[in-house]
Amino acid sequence: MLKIDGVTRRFGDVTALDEVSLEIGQGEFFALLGPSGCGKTTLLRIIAGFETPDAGTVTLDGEDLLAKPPNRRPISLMFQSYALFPHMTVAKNVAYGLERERLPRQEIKQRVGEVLETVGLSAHGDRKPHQLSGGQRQRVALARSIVKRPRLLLLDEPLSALDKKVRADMQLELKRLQNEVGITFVVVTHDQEEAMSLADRIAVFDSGSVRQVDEPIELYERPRSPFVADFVGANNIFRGTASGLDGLKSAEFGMLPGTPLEELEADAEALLAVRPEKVELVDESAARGFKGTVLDVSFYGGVSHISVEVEGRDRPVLAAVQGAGKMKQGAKVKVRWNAEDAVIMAAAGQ
Amino acid sequence: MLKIDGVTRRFGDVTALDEVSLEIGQGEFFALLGPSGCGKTTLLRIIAGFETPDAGTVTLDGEDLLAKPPNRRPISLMFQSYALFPHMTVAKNVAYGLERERLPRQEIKQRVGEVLETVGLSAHGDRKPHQLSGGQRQRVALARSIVKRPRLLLLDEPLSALDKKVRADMQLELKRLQNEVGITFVVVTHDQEEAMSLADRIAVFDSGSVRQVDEPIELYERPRSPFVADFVGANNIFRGTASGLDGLKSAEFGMLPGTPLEELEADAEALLAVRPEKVELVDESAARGFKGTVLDVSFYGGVSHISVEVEGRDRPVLAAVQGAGKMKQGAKVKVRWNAEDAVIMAAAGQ
Amino acid sequence: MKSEAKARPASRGRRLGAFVFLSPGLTYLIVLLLVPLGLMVSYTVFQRGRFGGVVYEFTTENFSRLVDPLYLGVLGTSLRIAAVTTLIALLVGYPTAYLIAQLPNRWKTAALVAIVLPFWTNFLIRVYAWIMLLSGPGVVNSLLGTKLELLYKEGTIVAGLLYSYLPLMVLPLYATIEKLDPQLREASANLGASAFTTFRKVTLPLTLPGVMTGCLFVFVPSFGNFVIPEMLGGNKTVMVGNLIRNQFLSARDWPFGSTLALALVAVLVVLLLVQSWAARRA
Amino acid sequence: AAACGGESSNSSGGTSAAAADLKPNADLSKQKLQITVWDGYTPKELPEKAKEKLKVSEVEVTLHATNEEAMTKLTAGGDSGIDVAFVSGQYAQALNAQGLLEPIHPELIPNLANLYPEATQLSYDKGNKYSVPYTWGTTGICYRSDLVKAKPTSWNDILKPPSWADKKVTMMTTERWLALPALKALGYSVNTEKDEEIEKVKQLLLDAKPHLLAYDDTTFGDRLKSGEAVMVEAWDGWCPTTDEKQNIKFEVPKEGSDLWVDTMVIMKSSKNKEAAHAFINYILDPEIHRWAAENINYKVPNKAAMDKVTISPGSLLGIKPAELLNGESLIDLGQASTKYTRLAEEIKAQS
Amino acid sequence: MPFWATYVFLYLPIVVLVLMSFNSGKSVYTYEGFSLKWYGELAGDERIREGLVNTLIVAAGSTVIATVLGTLLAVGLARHTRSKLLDALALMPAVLPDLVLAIGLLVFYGMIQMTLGLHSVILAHGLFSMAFVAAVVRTRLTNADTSLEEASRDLGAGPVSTFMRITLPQLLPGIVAGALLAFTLSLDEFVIAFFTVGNSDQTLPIVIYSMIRFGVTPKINALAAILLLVSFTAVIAGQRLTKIGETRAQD
Ligand SMILES: Nc1ncnc2c1ncn2[C@@H]1O[C@H](COP(=O)(O)OP(=O)(O)OP(=O)(O)O)[C@@H](O)[C@H]1O
Ligand SMILES: Nc1ncnc2c1ncn2[C@@H]1O[C@H](COP(=O)(O)OP(=O)(O)OP(=O)(O)O)[C@@H](O)[C@H]1O
Ligand SMILES: NCCCCNCCCN
Ligand SMILES: [Mg+2]
Ligand SMILES: [Mg+2]
Repeated sequence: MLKIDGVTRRFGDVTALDEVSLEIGQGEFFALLGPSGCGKTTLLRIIAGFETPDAGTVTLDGEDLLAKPPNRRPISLMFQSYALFPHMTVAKNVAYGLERERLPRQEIKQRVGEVLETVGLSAHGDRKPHQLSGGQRQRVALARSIVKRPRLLLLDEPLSALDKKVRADMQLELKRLQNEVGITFVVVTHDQEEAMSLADRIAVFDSGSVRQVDEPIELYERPRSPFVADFVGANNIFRGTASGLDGLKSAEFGMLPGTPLEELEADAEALLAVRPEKVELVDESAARGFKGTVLDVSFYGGVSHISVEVEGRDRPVLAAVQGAGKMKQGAKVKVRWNAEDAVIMAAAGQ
Repeated sequence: MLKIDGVTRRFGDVTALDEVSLEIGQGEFFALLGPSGCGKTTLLRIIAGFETPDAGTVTLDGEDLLAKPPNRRPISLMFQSYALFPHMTVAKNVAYGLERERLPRQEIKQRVGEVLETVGLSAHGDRKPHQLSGGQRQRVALARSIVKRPRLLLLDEPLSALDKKVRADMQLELKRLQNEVGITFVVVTHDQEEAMSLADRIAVFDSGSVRQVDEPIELYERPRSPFVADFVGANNIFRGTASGLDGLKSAEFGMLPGTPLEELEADAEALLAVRPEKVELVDESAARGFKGTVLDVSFYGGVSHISVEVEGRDRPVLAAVQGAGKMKQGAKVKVRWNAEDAVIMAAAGQ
Repeated sequence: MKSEAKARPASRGRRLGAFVFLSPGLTYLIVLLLVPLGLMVSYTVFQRGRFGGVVYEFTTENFSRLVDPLYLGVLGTSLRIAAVTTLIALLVGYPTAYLIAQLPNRWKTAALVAIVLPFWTNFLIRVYAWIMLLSGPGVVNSLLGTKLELLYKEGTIVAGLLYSYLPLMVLPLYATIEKLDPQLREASANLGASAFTTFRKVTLPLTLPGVMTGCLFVFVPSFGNFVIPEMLGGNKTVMVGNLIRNQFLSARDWPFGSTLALALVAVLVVLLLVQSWAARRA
Repeated sequence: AAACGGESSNSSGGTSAAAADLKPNADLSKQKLQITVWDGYTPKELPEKAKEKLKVSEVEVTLHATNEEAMTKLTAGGDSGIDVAFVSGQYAQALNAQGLLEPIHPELIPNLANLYPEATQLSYDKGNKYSVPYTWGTTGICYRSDLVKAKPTSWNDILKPPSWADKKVTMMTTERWLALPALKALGYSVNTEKDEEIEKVKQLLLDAKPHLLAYDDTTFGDRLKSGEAVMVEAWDGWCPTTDEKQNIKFEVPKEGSDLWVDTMVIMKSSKNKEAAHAFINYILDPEIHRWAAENINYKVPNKAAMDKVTISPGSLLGIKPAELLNGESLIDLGQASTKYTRLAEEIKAQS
Repeated sequence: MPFWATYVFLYLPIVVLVLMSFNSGKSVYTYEGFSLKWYGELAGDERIREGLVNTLIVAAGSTVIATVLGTLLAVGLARHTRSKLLDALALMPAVLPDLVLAIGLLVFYGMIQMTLGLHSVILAHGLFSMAFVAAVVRTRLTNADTSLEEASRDLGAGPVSTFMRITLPQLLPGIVAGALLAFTLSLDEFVIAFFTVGNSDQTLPIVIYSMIRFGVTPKINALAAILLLVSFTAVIAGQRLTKIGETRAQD
């Protein structure tokens, strides 16, 4: 439904967006993921009409969006900082958009009531925003955005201001809501976990360009470039040269098991990425794997992160295990993983 | 070494601290964990001397701390915002405390040099704080605090201002440093993961009172009250009545397996808490467990969270599995866990 | 407030600090502000000496004179002139401040300094400039070849006050408008509001504190002014300021002058109270 | 205290305390003089010349714009720091009534003998007990002979200006002179204290207000020159009759006018009273005093000086003392003066 | 275009004023040709020169008082008391009409029989300037981080050394801005000076007042042009100074 085609936007000599093209389908929950300053907000602002691209087109169901002023676009934007009107009550905030459509009072009242019910804030309609907690504010912002029944809802870092616990609840809620109201969601975030847990598809951005568009699991397990591999979850990355089907030739560790994403020339420089949870730590005496020393065991509740110092590498290898790690600091171990759990890609991409 | 005894502090009708007693040992890495507004900062400020308790005593190695003004206490406080002096260079910031002791110039220079070496900022001594990144600033603050060789170092949310990636690095660094300098650390945080990954022991606070003091794994696996169970990681909590050794009688689900933490009277109201990663989802046809429907599968990278809607419960049951969850939304499953993985506690605690 | 029952060293230090920092300024304020104002207030119940000065005999006559229609009329005129000035200043100042706040950062400062700059030349010279422009043989008339009578009207006084105090309106307005989160305006547009509706429903209500401050800053000096009515009003209009000045400088009636000054302050205090009441209700 | 008003009746200063003991031969070189005077009312080089002549250690002159300004400063503080002040007669009277003036020691001012005899019998201070006259004159109508259709002869010409003069006349703003045209037009005394007379005056002035250009004490001469005004109420000395174009004339209306006197007084607080007397004596020196007449166009009450003055064409200096004395001398009215303040306020506040 | 109109309104009279200062004719109303003679006359006017000197003395004196007392007061109010009353009191001289302050002081000086002079104006200007300095410095203090001061205490510095080494450097830009404000306010102040100055000394605004009252003269135009030039320079220099101060404080 939303089609972004060759959109470019420059600020002075910064190119915030560089020929970005994307297609987002009806009813999709789509995430824009990328590091700070990569142009995510700029893209949202162009879609919402607060920024004009230097080149490119944006259409919604075939209709040119760029020709319309922001207040005429059937799009709602939920601001990162919520942008709730501080002088209006919750109910007034939510009713604001409907009042602009000059709907009858009765209908406004009813729809506001319904949406507040949906976000669980029926009891708080008379409060002012400053009387609410962060999570409640976020829900008001959401209610205000969806009450107009926009065709497209844009959310700019909707959860970044919340603390961990509230955030987890909110993520669930967002997903539930999207299911319920069936609106197309585009959410911007720099948190890879958030993107993965929320979205149907993710576009990974870097310096104004789209690097990969994929479903979360695909993206996580088969990153197509070192940038994506590194950005999407903490990967252990090894350098070496390609060597046929299932391995990377490494100067320090010999042959490391892994699966190439694409066909690589033999002896081309390549990288191998393996996720911490795929890394197995076994007894020193084991046959396969290379040697290391446990540097630190951090219990994160649920999982423990074990960092293993390995000769020939300046960064420790990270392994994640379920539950409290049974390893002790200083223990001698062997590190290994299966070929199908590691990806090998060309180094040139970086 | 640090003994806090019956410390109470009221602000108007808010009781920020309510007869708090704690003992912290020499060389320990101790964390104060609790939700926002529970009094953590107030306690640190009392120890550092910026706040006076209404009742109670604080002694350091038997010596009354409260009688001393802040500048006479052998304690350093690292502020949440770092509070680096913006008009002084890094070296000057670090030297500030030593200069107040009127040490010879030569010695000051040497000790500043050493500590900057320790935190890896030798090359940045001449910079001003605004020329540093967040992580570097944090290290300057740390250097400034430890250069005086305090007997006790207090850290108020030392990492909350940093972003995720830097934060993980910093956590490791903090632990390494504490090992190296051997000072007693007391760190305040509202992030349960941070507390668990950093500290030797954790005190969980709630509304001005200490709820539980324990080692991380102990705390995580054997929370002694519903509050702690809920706060330390997302727990699935079930209500029911105690029923002898290894179970909770629940009206909706019959007997739920679990281990009581303490002896409970039969038929006393009780709660059962089980961690998502201990919850197993098995085929509908399995013998043990109760039925549910998969509501949502969130892939977090590494782990997936599966929420399962269960009749008779308004909140879904959360299960965590390694890797991408293979469950599909809408699948019919049975939910189960082992008795040793769930704790049963008295409901009165809440 | 804290309960500082036990005088711990920290709190004793705090009290010493309070003394060290506060006492010089407070002493100054007490001696040169409170005592003089007290004295002035006490004069309101005494009598004028026959040849000036004060006779310390109690009287309420000053207050009964105050409610004389003549003086009430002058108060009314002053209120009207000050209110009209303030209103125009607001109508001119708001869009100006708003537009300055929209400028790119490096132009903002320049535009703002340019607003304040005339303020840095002498107040009297700026009033004089208007005499030069508007008087019978003045620049305007000689350029237009007309003989319009532009000076010595209430309107001229308003123009002079406006010219003198407009920057005092623009500055606080700018400060609040500048602080206003631009996302609120974007949110409003996003919800379908036109530019005008956004202004009426979001921008204006949120900048009301700046409006209040600006109005106060313009109203107070306009209300108590005596120089501008004298120079631009051809002495044909009397404002409270002129009355007070005359009581002190020509009638030598200090008690009544003090009473008028007290009335001036009282009117301002009432207005302030009304304003803060309105602000709290909003 | 300065702030406590005297309670004496008008004329010849009841409360003036006993004269200080002054030594005619005091060493003036240890005294210095601080003088306050209207802007442009004394020669620029007066300080240096007086210092040289009197052999005092210093002479400093400060300027005030109006009587009121001077009065505020003289009556406000303790020691104003002023030795000799120039103020108009009725203000001298008020100052004396408050006990702020040093009685004049005639023996220290031999040049008093130069004064016209009339100038020693002025009603605000008969016998020059606490003030010495510096200039005197009257108030009349100053007009543009080329712009008026008829020569003004009556105060009513200003109060009810003919249509060609509508909004082209000014009156003075200081209360006593504001009232003067109406008082005289109605045939009352300029010193009247009668409420019913003042009420009538008020009506007349209120009727006149819509036809005025402005109330103006200081720049009426310029307004005539620029043609902005055609007729103004003016003090004789400030009516620019000697302007090169020679088209400005002065007329004392037939109903009569006032006699105003600007005087020199010595402050009781002065620590340099001998030098102050010597200074007044120096001013009364014919050679010095004639400067005033020749340069500021005000007549001086000094016969010896006036005899030396060359009177230029158009100058009003020719008016003789006897003629001047037709004018009614303004005196301070004490409590009743507030009636005039109120009158002026009522007129000006009317819109 | 109300935006530009505002600037036209603000600048037109001033521009005309400056243009007319180069008039060779005697009239202030009609331009007859270029000349600098009014600047010459101005330079020769002793009263204006003295007025200027007196004004500078008053401004300097009152600024010193206001800066020292205002800074202390701001620190005291922000850090050592929570009294709303004292806050209001400190702000009062800035909010009260100047005329009320002027007569209050006149009455007071009369009461204590103080001889009026430049010193009485300095004291008077110090009063309202102090309120402005305190207000400016206070905003800075309220925005400033108290944790810096606490960090200093924590590192072993006593209250005095903390004030000197941490608080004061942080406040410097605010203090400079406050002092500049005080100085310029005093330079321009007329009403209070008019009531509280002695006979013997006059400040420039008072000189200008009596000059204007005795009619318009191109000399005043010349004075206006010069004042404008000085203000321009001062404003720009002031901005530079504050900016330097700010970067210093940050660096
Ligand atoms: N109005 C602007 N003027 C100049 N540069 C801008 C402007 N808006 C954005 N930029 C620049 O464009 C780039 C992209 O900015 P954008 O806000 O889109 O990043 P982002 O991906 O949203 O980052 P973040 O995660 O930090 O919010 C940045 O380098 C930013 O500095
Ligand atoms: N100076 C104060 N005056 C009044 N109330 C205060 C003051 N300081 C703290 N409080 C109150 O005391 C309670 C505890 O505050 P404290 O700052 O210790 O919380 P915290 O646990 O550090 O919270 P957070 O995680 O949000 O920093 C809060 O309710 C707070 O509002
Ligand atoms: N420039 C001299 C001013 C003299 C004013 N004299 C006024 C006379 C009426 N009192
Ligand atoms: Mg962004
Ligand atoms: Mg805290």
